Amino acid sequence: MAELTLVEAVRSALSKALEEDPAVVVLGEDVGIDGGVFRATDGLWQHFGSGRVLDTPLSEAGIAGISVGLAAQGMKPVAEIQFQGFIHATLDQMANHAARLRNRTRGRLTCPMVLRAPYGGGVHAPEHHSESIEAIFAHIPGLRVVIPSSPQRAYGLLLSAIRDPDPVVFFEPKRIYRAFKEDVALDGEALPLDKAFVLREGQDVSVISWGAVTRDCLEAAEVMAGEGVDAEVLDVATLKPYDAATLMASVRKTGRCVIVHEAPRTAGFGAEIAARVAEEALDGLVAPVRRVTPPDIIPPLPRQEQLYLPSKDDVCTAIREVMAWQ
Amino acid sequence: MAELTLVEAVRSALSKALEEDPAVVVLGEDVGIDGGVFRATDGLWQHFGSGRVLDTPLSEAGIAGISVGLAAQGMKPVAEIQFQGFIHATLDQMANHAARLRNRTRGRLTCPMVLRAPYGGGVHAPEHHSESIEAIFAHIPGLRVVIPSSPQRAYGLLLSAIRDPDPVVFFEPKRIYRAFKEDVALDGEALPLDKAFVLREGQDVSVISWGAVTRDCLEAAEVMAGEGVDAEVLDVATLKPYDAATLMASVRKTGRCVIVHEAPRTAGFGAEIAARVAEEALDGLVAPVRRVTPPDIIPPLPRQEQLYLPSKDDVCTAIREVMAWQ
Amino acid sequence: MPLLGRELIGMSDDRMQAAVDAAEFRIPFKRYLSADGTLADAAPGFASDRSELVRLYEGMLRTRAFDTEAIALQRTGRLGTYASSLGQEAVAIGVAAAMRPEDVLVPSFREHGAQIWRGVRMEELFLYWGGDERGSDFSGPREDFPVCVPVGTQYCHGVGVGLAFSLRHEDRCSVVVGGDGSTSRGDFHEAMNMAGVWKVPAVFVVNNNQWAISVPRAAQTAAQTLAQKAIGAGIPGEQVDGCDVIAVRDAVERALDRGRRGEGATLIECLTYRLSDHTTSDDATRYREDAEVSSHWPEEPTVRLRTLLTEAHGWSRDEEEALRKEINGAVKAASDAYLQIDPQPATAIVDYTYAELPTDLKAVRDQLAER
Amino acid sequence: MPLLGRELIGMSDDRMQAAVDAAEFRIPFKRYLSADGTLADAAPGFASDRSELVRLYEGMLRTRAFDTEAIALQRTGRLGTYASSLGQEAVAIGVAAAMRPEDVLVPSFREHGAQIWRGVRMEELFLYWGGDERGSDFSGPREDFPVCVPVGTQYCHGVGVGLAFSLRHEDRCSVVVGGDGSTSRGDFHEAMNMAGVWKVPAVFVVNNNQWAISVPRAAQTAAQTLAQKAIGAGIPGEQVDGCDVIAVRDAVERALDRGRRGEGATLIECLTYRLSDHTTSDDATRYREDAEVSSHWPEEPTVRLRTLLTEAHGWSRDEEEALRKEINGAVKAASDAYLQIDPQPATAIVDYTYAELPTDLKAVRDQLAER
Ligand SMILES: Cc1ncc(C[n+]2csc(CCOP(=O)(O)OP(=O)(O)O)c2C)c(N)n1
Ligand SMILES: Cc1ncc(C[n+]2csc(CCOP(=O)(O)OP(=O)(O)O)c2C)c(N)n1
Ligand SMILES: [Mg+2]
Ligand SMILES: [Mg+2]
Repeated sequence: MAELTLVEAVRSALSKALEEDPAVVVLGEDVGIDGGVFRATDGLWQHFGSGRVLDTPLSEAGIAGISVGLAAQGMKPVAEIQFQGFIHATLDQMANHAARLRNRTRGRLTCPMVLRAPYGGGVHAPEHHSESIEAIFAHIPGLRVVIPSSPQRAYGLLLSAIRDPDPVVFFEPKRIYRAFKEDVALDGEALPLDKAFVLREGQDVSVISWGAVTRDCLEAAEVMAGEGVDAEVLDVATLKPYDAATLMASVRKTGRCVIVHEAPRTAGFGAEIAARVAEEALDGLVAPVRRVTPPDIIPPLPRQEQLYLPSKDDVCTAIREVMAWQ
Repeated sequence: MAELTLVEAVRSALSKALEEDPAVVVLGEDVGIDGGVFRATDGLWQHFGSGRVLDTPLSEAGIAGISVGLAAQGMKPVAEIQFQGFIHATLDQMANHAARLRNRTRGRLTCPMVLRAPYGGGVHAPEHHSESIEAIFAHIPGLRVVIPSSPQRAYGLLLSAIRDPDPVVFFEPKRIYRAFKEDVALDGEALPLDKAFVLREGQDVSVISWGAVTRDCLEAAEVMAGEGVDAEVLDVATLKPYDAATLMASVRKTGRCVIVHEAPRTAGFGAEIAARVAEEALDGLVAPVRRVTPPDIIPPLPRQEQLYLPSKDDVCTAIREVMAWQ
Repeated sequence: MPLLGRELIGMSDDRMQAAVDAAEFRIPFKRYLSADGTLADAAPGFASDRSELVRLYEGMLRTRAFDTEAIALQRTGRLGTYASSLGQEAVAIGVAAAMRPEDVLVPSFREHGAQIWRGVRMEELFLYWGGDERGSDFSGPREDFPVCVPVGTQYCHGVGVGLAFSLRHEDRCSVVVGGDGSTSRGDFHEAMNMAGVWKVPAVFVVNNNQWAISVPRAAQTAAQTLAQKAIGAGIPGEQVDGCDVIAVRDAVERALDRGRRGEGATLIECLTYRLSDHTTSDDATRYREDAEVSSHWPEEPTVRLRTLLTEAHGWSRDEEEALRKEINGAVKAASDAYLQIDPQPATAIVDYTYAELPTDLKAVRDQLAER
Repeated sequence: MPLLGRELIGMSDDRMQAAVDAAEFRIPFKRYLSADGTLADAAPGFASDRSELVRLYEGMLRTRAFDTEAIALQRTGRLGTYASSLGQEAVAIGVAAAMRPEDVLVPSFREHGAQIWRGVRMEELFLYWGGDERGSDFSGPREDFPVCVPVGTQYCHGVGVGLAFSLRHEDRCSVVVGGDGSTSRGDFHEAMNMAGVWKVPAVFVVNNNQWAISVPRAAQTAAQTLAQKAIGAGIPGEQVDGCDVIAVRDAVERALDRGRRGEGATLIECLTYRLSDHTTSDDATRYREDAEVSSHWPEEPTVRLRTLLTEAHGWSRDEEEALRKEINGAVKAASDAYLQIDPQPATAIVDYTYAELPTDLKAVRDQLAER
């Protein structure tokens, strides 16, 4: 048991995986001696050596592509893309190869790789450093998309991702890399890749999110508790495939659904959950679904970033709105 | 006025655009002497010369990237990606540059480019030739995403796309490239980039789709008419930004909504429309929304492709299901 | 040895001068068997071994017969779009003959010859091109990659495979094959560069058949050779006559030796000519002259090897006929076997998406199972 | 002239031999001003012109002063993450001085010096690095690209810009700058290759400062020089001492001349050294030795030019002081002006997404306007 930040939990999971499975290799830009620009791989190169932790050239497409080759050979590459804003170049390899190697070869070759990247805004980062494009990956059959929202879940989910026999895209909310600490059992216990987490039970409204904004949702729930509203807060955590059963059960129970994410609204992953509500949980729904998201705009540079990100207040407002329906 | 197939209408629009605006250049793999592998640019190189119609090296990322440079200089590049399955490599340029050059420079530089690609299945094509990933592009702020479903709309919408001052991604449903002919007025009249088309008016259920499957929806509507069901069929046509007003008005009128698309279900663009229904058109909705889509799987190779694609019968089944609710 | 940039910048000032050469490079070209069937003295040892030559000849003829049958099947609606390797058989066979079974082939979509040589059954290849995924679940070289359609993406796979070998200290190499067009893709360069940095045991073979669909070699790149694209990655590049199976095999063997010795990757450009259309969907008369095609027939690889066999090794008309008969029989048998293969169950469209099916897909599968 | 592959394959058989060279290349290296301030005889004309040298010197000092102020602003919480060009000022200034106003600069994120030389105001640059989009709506070179953060993506833009010039028969060139790390990206190669095919008037300048964050040049590529990466694209590549502003300017001028003459693109590798951290977010002591950094200080570009000015042109202490005073005053004034700039209205986050706002965004805008 250790008190860890989210980024420390990521590092602990990587370390555990390197230890337990000789097929695991960590690779990416600056993941070696520098320990990654967010220090997620700090000390791993020193401990495990350059045969297990590889600094790559500045080649995102290549990093994904060689990971496919490594994985087809039974290695378990865990590749880091330095920021999600630079992950687009991997999409060709991820969609056209990683996601379908098993299917194309009827299981003869498989692709047990993990592609990690910090994502999201709120850290006053330069241009192209605040993107949130999880929905794009969640649309690709054959991939898993996982987003932890606490140190414990980061540790357990990353271990599962690495142990999983299929390709997993793992997005780490950088705004909460160091925002808080949590006791993490470093016992190598993995968390399931097909379960949403109920972070707070409640009867009146289901607040569904993932990543850094789950924290704002929890805070909003506390505020709303003061106003007599009992919100249930859910962390989707594994967006692809996602645990619709748990989410829909909650919405059926509360009759109200607020979905919160950091990505632009249109065709974001919130749409998928709302669609599922419209298909499966209409019965008993007492209010329209509300999505709390940025509008369809480019993430602004730091000075106006706060106008873009959904805030605790935005979540409260949405909850109040859906509570107004009876 | 001429009787044209969809691919001929595309060619006519390209020809018209090359004629009317010297800034227009057509570029891509095999678009020159060969006229494109689907013949969408047939004869253009011969007529307009190699200063207007450029065969490029086999470099999708580069095609998108140089189009950004051309467009920033006030040219109007109309680039072809030979199949949508190979468009992933353009995403970095499209999302990180094309979509945001205007925003990044507060309008100093702009990006009036069009990226065309045939998309979708149903033509017994080889591996990687049947994808349908419009939702990925529709999630990117700053882009327009346009998909015609008839020769007339292909002509009018492509002209608008080329004349538009912002980047437009234009996906051509290859299954209906030559499936039927339509009278097209070759008068250079453009169609709006923010309007959904009501292809068939009806009172009982709104059937919403785009691309090749609109044809199956229309046929399904005819079948259902025989069963006494009056279906309204809508073609979204411009997915980003999309005309939610027209779609929601229809759903509010009919109280039932069936969404049909060729892309895998999860986080497909159908989710966005269903989400909007859950937000804005719940009132008066008498049945759960239904999405008729393939499951979350890789498009199968030709022998099993028909198991993947939504069919007229699938649409009928969905309509019958929502009609069962009163 | 070229000077390194870093050494230069620290170069003492008395040696300072306005212009020196930072580096020099040469791209060798090799051919052992000329178009008229003459063998050069410098040819490698196996080129004098009759049985080796017959093996190579047989491989090329089998490839051609396979292509012929595939096109016949396509023309009669029993196969999908197909890419023939007519005129380029020496690349596939030279590559495959140089490799060891435990090496891994990462092909593009025009190396049926290499796949067959390595043990992929012809009916499996027909099955793939016939639109059935089981064709990529082939027997024989179980670790080889399937056909790669997205041009150029395969190079990185080869680097990953080779990197796995070197990380595990295995005495194996990967061999990637691509076309002239594929050298314009960024991933080709990223792959070579990474292979250079890590000295990955990988061999990159470019089948420069002078065309990428309608785009001729000269419109694909201004580089005088494609082999010189290795220079930017700091790995050796070499050009061979790709219609000379001896030169191809020799070059790939030497490159594999380098890889196994821990000296890293190599790029080999094979100069060939695409005698056929790009695929069965293509009509090459739209963009190239028949005369150009005819002018390349005299260079094609099978005739020149047969001339050598005949003139230097007494290859007889009877032997030729017997061989062709055997091959045609085998191809026909494979074709018949292919046409007999039962369809996949409907559930197969779902079954291989993940190792374990997620809930939603399980439900889909159950529905499909009921059909 | 190297032989072309196509010529080779048609080579008559009597010339056939086991091995010839298909092509040969050399990468020249140029330096005119040595680290001790000595000028080579072969130096270009402008290198004897006092006022030209002073202009270059001034540009480099201004760049350094700008960097210093930017870091001070960052350290005091008034600027975002910032990438200094310490030690690499000769690249920015050499490039900018060689360009004409009507040429277009496509920078990466370390060429403030070039941007300022070309007329971008320092307060605009502070504004950009301070997290405000208006900093990229700069005055002066209105057609220049803004800073490019996604490494390597800018090369293709430069090719598009140059292609526009040549399609319109304009007598202009684009100049793209990137780092050593950027040469590993596929788009760098795709860009050079296309520029080669179409003889695009573009100049690619690589500031090889030996590091890409923590990755040293030797781990970035096995190529002996980065200039040789031009060879694969069939364009000339050249290496210069990037701490010699005369060599940089001369090389870029010659490349621009080539471009204007219709001879196409050129790659220029400038050997420099990153004397600072990667950015203000980086701590380079984690991965490189102080001793390495110190060993490069004697090569830095300003001192050697000052030595030349002093020894050959009687540059005085007074002149030096006056210049520094002027520069520091201008930088301070820009910094003050930057800190006075009013924030953008909330609606600005929406306003530039499209030329005309779609319905949904109009509604968002209206809400923001009410704040
Ligand atoms: C990334 C990508 N872009 C485009 C295509 C369509 N396409 C298939 S083959 C081909 C030409 C390939 O040329 P080359 O690499 O020379 O190989 P060859 O066909 O001559 O063997 C093209 C453009 C593709 N399959 N993949
Ligand atoms: C495509 C991409 N990948 C990663 C990054 C993160 N990053 C920013 S600068 C940098 C290193 C760049 O090195 P180099 O090209 O040598 O330029 P330098 O910083 O030395 O000027 C990296 C990895 C990025 N901005 N873009
Ligand atoms: Mg070719
Ligand atoms: Mg650098």
